[in-house]
Amino acid sequence: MALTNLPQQLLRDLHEKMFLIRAVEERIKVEYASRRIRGPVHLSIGQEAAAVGVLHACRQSDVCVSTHRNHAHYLAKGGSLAGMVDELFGLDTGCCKGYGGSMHLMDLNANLILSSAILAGSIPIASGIAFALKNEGTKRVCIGFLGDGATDEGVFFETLNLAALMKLPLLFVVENNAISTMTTFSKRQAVPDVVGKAERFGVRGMTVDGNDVLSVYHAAQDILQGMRQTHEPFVLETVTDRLCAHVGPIVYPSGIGADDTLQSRWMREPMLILNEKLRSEFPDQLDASLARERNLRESVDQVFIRGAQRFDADALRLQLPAAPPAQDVRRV
Amino acid sequence: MALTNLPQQLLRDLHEKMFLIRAVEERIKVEYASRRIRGPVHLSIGQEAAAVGVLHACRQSDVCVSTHRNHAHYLAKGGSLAGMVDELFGLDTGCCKGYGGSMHLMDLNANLILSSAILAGSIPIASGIAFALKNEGTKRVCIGFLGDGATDEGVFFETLNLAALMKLPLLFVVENNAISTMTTFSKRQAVPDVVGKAERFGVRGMTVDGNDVLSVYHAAQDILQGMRQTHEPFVLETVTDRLCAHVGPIVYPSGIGADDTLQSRWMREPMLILNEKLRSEFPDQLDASLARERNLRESVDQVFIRGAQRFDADALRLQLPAAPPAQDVRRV
Amino acid sequence: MLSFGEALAYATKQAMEHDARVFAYGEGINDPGGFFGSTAGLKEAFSEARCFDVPNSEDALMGFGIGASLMGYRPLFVNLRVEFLMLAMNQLVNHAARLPAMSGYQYTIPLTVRAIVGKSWGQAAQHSSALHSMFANIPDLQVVVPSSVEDAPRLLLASILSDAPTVFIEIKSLYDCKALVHLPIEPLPLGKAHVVRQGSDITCVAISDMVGFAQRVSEQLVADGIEAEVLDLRSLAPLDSAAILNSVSKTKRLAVFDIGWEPFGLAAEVARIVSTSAYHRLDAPLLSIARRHEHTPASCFLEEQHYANEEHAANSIRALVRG
Amino acid sequence: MLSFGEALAYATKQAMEHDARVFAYGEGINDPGGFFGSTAGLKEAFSEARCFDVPNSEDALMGFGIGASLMGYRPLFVNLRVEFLMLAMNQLVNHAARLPAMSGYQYTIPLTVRAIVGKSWGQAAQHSSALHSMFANIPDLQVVVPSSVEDAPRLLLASILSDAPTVFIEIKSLYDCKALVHLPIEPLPLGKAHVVRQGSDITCVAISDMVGFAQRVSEQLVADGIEAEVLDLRSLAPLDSAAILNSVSKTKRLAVFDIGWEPFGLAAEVARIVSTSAYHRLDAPLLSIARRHEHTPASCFLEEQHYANEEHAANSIRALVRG
Ligand SMILES: Cc1ncc(C[n+]2csc(CCOP(=O)(O)OP(=O)(O)O)c2C)c(N)n1
Ligand SMILES: Cc1ncc(C[n+]2csc(CCOP(=O)(O)OP(=O)(O)O)c2C)c(N)n1
Ligand SMILES: [Mg+2]
Ligand SMILES: [Mg+2]
Repeated sequence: MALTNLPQQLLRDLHEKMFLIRAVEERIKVEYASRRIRGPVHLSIGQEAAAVGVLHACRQSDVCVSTHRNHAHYLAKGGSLAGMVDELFGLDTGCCKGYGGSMHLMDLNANLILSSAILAGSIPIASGIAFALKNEGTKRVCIGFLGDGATDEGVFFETLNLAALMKLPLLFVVENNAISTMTTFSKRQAVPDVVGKAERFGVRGMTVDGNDVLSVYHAAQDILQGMRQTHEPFVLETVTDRLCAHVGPIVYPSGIGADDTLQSRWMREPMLILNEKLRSEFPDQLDASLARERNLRESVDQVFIRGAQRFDADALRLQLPAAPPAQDVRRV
Repeated sequence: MALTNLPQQLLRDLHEKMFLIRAVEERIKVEYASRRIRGPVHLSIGQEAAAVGVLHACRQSDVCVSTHRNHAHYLAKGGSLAGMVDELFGLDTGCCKGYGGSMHLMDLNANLILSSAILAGSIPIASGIAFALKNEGTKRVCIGFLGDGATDEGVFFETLNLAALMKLPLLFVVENNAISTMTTFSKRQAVPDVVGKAERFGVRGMTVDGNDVLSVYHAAQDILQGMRQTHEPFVLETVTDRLCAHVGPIVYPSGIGADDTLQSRWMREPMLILNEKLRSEFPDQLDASLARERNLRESVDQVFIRGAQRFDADALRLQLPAAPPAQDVRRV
Repeated sequence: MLSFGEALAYATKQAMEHDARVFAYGEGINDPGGFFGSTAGLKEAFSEARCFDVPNSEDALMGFGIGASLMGYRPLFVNLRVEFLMLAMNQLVNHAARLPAMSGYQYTIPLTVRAIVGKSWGQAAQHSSALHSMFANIPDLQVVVPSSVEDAPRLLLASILSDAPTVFIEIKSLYDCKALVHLPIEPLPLGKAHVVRQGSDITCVAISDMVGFAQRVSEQLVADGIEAEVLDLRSLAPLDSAAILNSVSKTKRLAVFDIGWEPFGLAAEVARIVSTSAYHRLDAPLLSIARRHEHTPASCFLEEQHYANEEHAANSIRALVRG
Repeated sequence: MLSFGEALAYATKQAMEHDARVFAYGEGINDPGGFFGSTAGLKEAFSEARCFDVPNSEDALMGFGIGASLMGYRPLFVNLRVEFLMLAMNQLVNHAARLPAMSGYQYTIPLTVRAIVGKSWGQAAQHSSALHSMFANIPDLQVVVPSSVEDAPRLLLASILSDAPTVFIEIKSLYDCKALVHLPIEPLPLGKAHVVRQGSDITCVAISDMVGFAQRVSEQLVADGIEAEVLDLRSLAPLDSAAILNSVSKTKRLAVFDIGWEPFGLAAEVARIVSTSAYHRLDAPLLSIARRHEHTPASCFLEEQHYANEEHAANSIRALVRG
C-alpha cells in the first residue's frame, strides 16, 4: 500500500480516533489517582490500532462485541464519550447507568452491544449475532474482539466451527499482544498460531501488524468487503504490544518484560507510527494535527471534569465516604 | 504388514477378545428383552477393533478412560466379565456395585478407571492421569477413548493443547464412526478432520482402518512404543462403522442409513475381516477357532444366567415389580 | 388427547407461527422422534432455517442463543438432559442472566432453554439429576418446572413470549402422560402457583412430576380424614410466595415435594419464605419429600431407594397431622 | 502476624512439604504477588513441577485435577474468581462430585478448588458474585467458606487432606486482614461450626466475611442489652445442623448472614434445618441479612445499596428481639 495513495482525510480520521482513545486513557490514569474511578480498568494503550483500523473500516450498522479491555473498541465504534466517562465514575448517566463499569462498556446506539469480562465470554455470543445479521438479509457483519488469552478457551474453537459450518458473517479480531495477564502466549500454547488453527476449523485468517493502523485498516477493508459477499467468517490477527500493566492504570508496567523491552515497545507503538506517517506524508498538516490533538485533549478533559463534579455531588448526596479504604488494585 | 509374518498366537488372542466382546453384546440384546437390564446401553458392535487393537497393544498397567460406549473398552482392557454383567443387572456384585450401570463401567483392577456418559467428559481427566503417570517416572501411558461426536466439544481442544504443552503420555483414540446419535460428522463440523486439527495443536496423529484389528494393533504398538520414549501425546483416529442404533439394543438400527448402506457395512465389519484373515492365514486353525467361539459363548451365557438368577432373587427379596412400566428406550 | 411431547411441539409450533423471530435448535433436534416427540414436525413446518440440528458444543450454542436474543430473536435451545447445561453454565449464568443488568437494562434476552431431567430406567448419575435449584439462585433467570401435559405447553409458550432468559425443566416421567389440551395454547402467567387440590389440613408445595405424586398421596389421605391442599408452583423463579403463605395461613402445616436434592433446594427455599414471614407460623415441623441426597445410582434396586416413595410420604403426613 | 494471603500460602506450603502428592496450579499462579500473595513462594520452595502456571482453560484444568486425583495426587486448583468455575461446572458437578459414587466408591477424588469472591471496588457482575449455594446443593461436594485469617489456613489444610472434592471459597475483603496464626497449621475438622460469640437472645449464623459483620453488629447490640450468639459455619457442606439447632434451642431467634443471594441460599438452607426439626421452634421470624438479589452493579454508589449494611442489620435485630 503506497503511502502516497493515502487520502489526507483518511489519515486525519484515523489520527483523530487514535488520539481520542489515547487521550481518554491517559486521562483515566490521572483520574484514577483521585479515587473517583473505582474499579479495575484495563487500558488499551499501545493496542489502539486494531480497534481503530478495523472499526473505521466497518459500518456503523455492523455490530461489535468486546472484552475486559474494551475502551478502544467502545470509542472507535462510536460509543458516547460522556457515556463512557460517566460509567467509569459510576454515575447513572453512564452508558450502562453505572451497572457495567469499565469492563462492561456497551452502547446500543453505536452497536457495541456487549463487553464481557469473562475470557472468551463474548465469542460464542458473536456467532448468534452474526446468525441474526445473516438472516436479516442485509450485508451487516459482526465483529468480535478478543485477546490471545481468549484463544486458550475451548469455546473459541467451538465457535469457529459453528461459524464456518453455518457460514456466518463473523470477523474475529484477535489482538495478539502475546500475553495473558503475565503469562506469555508461548507458555500457554504448544502451537501459538491463531490463524493456522482457525484455518483448520474452516475459517480463513490473516495476520497484520497490529501497531500500524493503516495496515489494519486496509486489511479490514478487504476482509469486510469479501465477507459482505460470501457471508463467511474470518480471523484477523493483529500483532501488538501491551504498554501498561494488565489491569489498573499503573504507569510502570508489570509482566511485560524488562525496561529495555518496554523501551523498544514504545519505539513501535501505534501513535508514533501513525504520527511519523502523517509527518512524512503530509508535512504541511503538522500544525493542523497538533491543533486537533489540543482540541481533543481539551474536550476529553471537559468531559472528565464534568464527570468528576457529578461524582463529587453524588458522593455528597449519597454520603459515600470520599476516600474509600485502600485497595490492592494492582491485580484484580 | 505382511500377513505371513503374523504369529498365530497374536491372531488367536485378538480373535478371542473380539469374539468375547461380540458374544457379550449379542447376549445383552437377548437379555434386554427380558427387562432385567434396565438402563440405556450403547453397543459397540462393529467398533470392537479399535478397543481390542489398542488395548491389546498396551500394558495392563496403562490406564484407560472411556465413554458411554464403553463395553468393548472395558472387556478389552481386562475388566471382569462377571463384574460387568452383574453391573448391567444392577446387582451389588457389579463392578460399580450397581451405582454405575452400562454407561459407567469401571474396574480399577483392570486400570479402566472411568467411563463418563457426558460427551468428552473423560477427555480432560485423561490429561491429569497422564500427568500423574509421567510424574511417576515409569513408562505408563493413559489411553482415552472418544467418538467423533466428542471432538465437537471445545474441551477436546483445550486438552490437546494441555497435553502438547506439558508433553503428557496421552493417547487419544478417536473412534470415528462419522455419526453422533443420528447426526453425521460432516453435518457437525466444517472440517471433519480430527488428525489435522490435533496436529495444529501440537499433537501428532494418524488414521487407521478401525475395522481391521490388525492394523489398529500394529499402529498402536508403534505409537505406544514411541510415546514411552518421548512422553508425547498422540491421536489415533480409527475409522469405523456403528452397526446398531445409537442406544438400546435395537437390532434394526436407526440413524445409520438405509438398508443397502447397512448391508455394505456388515460386509466390512471387524469380526468378518478378522475371521477371513484367520481362515486364509491359518486354515488349519479353523476348528480350533470355532471351538474357542463355542466355549466363549458358553461361558458368557453362564455369566448371564447366573446374573439373571441373582437379579430375580433380588427382585423377589426387594419386591421390585417384575415387569417395570413400558419405557421409550429408543432414545434415552 | 396429546402426549407431553406432542403438547410441547404444538406450543412451539404455535409460537413459531405467531412470531417469525422464534426459532429452535438443539443436538439431534430433527431426529425422527427426536426429543421424545417434542420437536416433531417443526422442521417440516418451518424448514431447517428455523429448526436446526447443531454440533455437540453446548457452551457455544448457549452463547449463540444469547447473541441471537440480543438481536431481537427468541431462540429455543433444546437439551436432552439438564446435566448438559453444566457445559454451558458460563454462558447461562455469567452472560444470559447477567447481561441485561450489566448493560444497564439496555436490552433483554428472550432466550428459552429447555432441558430434560432423566428419571429411572438406569439413567444413573449423569443423566437423571435435577439441577433447578442452582438456576433458581441466580438473579434475573427464570426457572419453569411444568407438572402436567395441560400446563407444559402453556408454560412453554409463556417462556418463549417472556423477555427474560428462562430455563424450562421437564422431567422424563411426564412424557408417558397424555391429556386433553385446549387449542390454541393460551400462555399461563409465570410466577403464579396453581392450587390443584383444595384442603385445610396441610399445604403440599410441589413441582414437576411431584405434583402428581402429591396429588396421589393426598387421595390416600382422604380415608384418614386428612384434606391436603396441593400447590403446584409451576415456576421457581419467579416464585409465588404469596400463594404459599396464603395456603399456610389456613393449614398451618407444610410439606414440600421436590424432584431435586434437599440442601439448598426447594424445601429450603419454601422454609425461608415461611420462616421470614412475620405473619405466618407453622404448627408442625416442615416435612420434606425428596430424593436422597446422593447421585442417582444406576441399579433398579438402588433407584427404588433413591426416589421418594408415596407410601412413605403418606405415612409421614399422617404422623405430622395427627401430631 | 500473617495476612490472609500469607496464611493460605503457609498452609499450602505445609501441605506440600508434608505430602509429595500435593501440587498447586492455576492461571497466573506464579505471577509476582499472584493470587494476592496466597501462592507466593510455592514455586521457589517446590519448583515449577509442583506449582505451575497453566493456559486459560478452566474446563480442561478442572478435569486435569480430577485425573491426577484419580491417580492418588491431591491437587490444589486455584482460581482468581468464583465465576470462572462456571466454565468448569461440567467437570466439577458431573465428574468430580459424581465419580466416586458412580464408580461404586472404588476411589476418592481429593481435589481442592480454591476460588475468590470479588467484593466492592467496582468488580461488577461478573467478578463479584458468590456462587457457593450452587455447589452446596450437589451431593458429595464439600464447600468450605473461611471467615478469618486464623481459620482459613486451617480449613485449607483440612480441605487438602480431605479425600472428598472440595470447593474452598474465599472473599476478597478478607485479604486486607492480618492476624496471629499458630504455626504449624493444625487442620480444623470440616463440618464443625464455631461459636465465635456467645449470647442468649438471638443466633446469628454466618459465613465468610459476614462472620466479622455479624460480630460487629453484635457488639453494637450490647448497648441495647441484646446478647447475640454468632455461629461461624466454616463449611456449607458438610453443614453443622446440630450446632445451629443447639444454639437456637437456647435463643429461639435466628438471623442468617450470607455473602450470597437469598433464594435457594444459606438463609433458605438454615430455615429448612430449623423448620424440619421436630424439637426446635423459633419465637420470631427468621431474619435474613444478605446482598440484594441482583447482579452486582459496578458503580460505587450502587454497590452501597447492593451489599448488606451493618446499621440496618443491627436495627432489624433490635426490632426482632424487642418483638
Ligand atoms: C474465564 C476467565 N478466566 C480467567 C480470567 C482472568 N483474566 C482476565 S483478563 C485475562 C488475560 C486475558 O488475556 P488476553 O485475552 O490476551 O487479553 P489481554 O488482556 O492481553 O488484552 C485473564 C486470564 C477471566 N477474566 N475469565
Ligand atoms: C455434553 C453432552 N452432550 C450431548 C450428549 C448426548 N449424547 C450422548 S452420546 C452422543 C453422541 C456421541 O457421538 P460420538 O462421540 O461420536 O460417539 P458414538 O456414540 O458415535 O460412539 C450424544 C450427542 C451427552 N451425553 N453429553
Ligand atoms: Mg493478550
Ligand atoms: Mg460417533
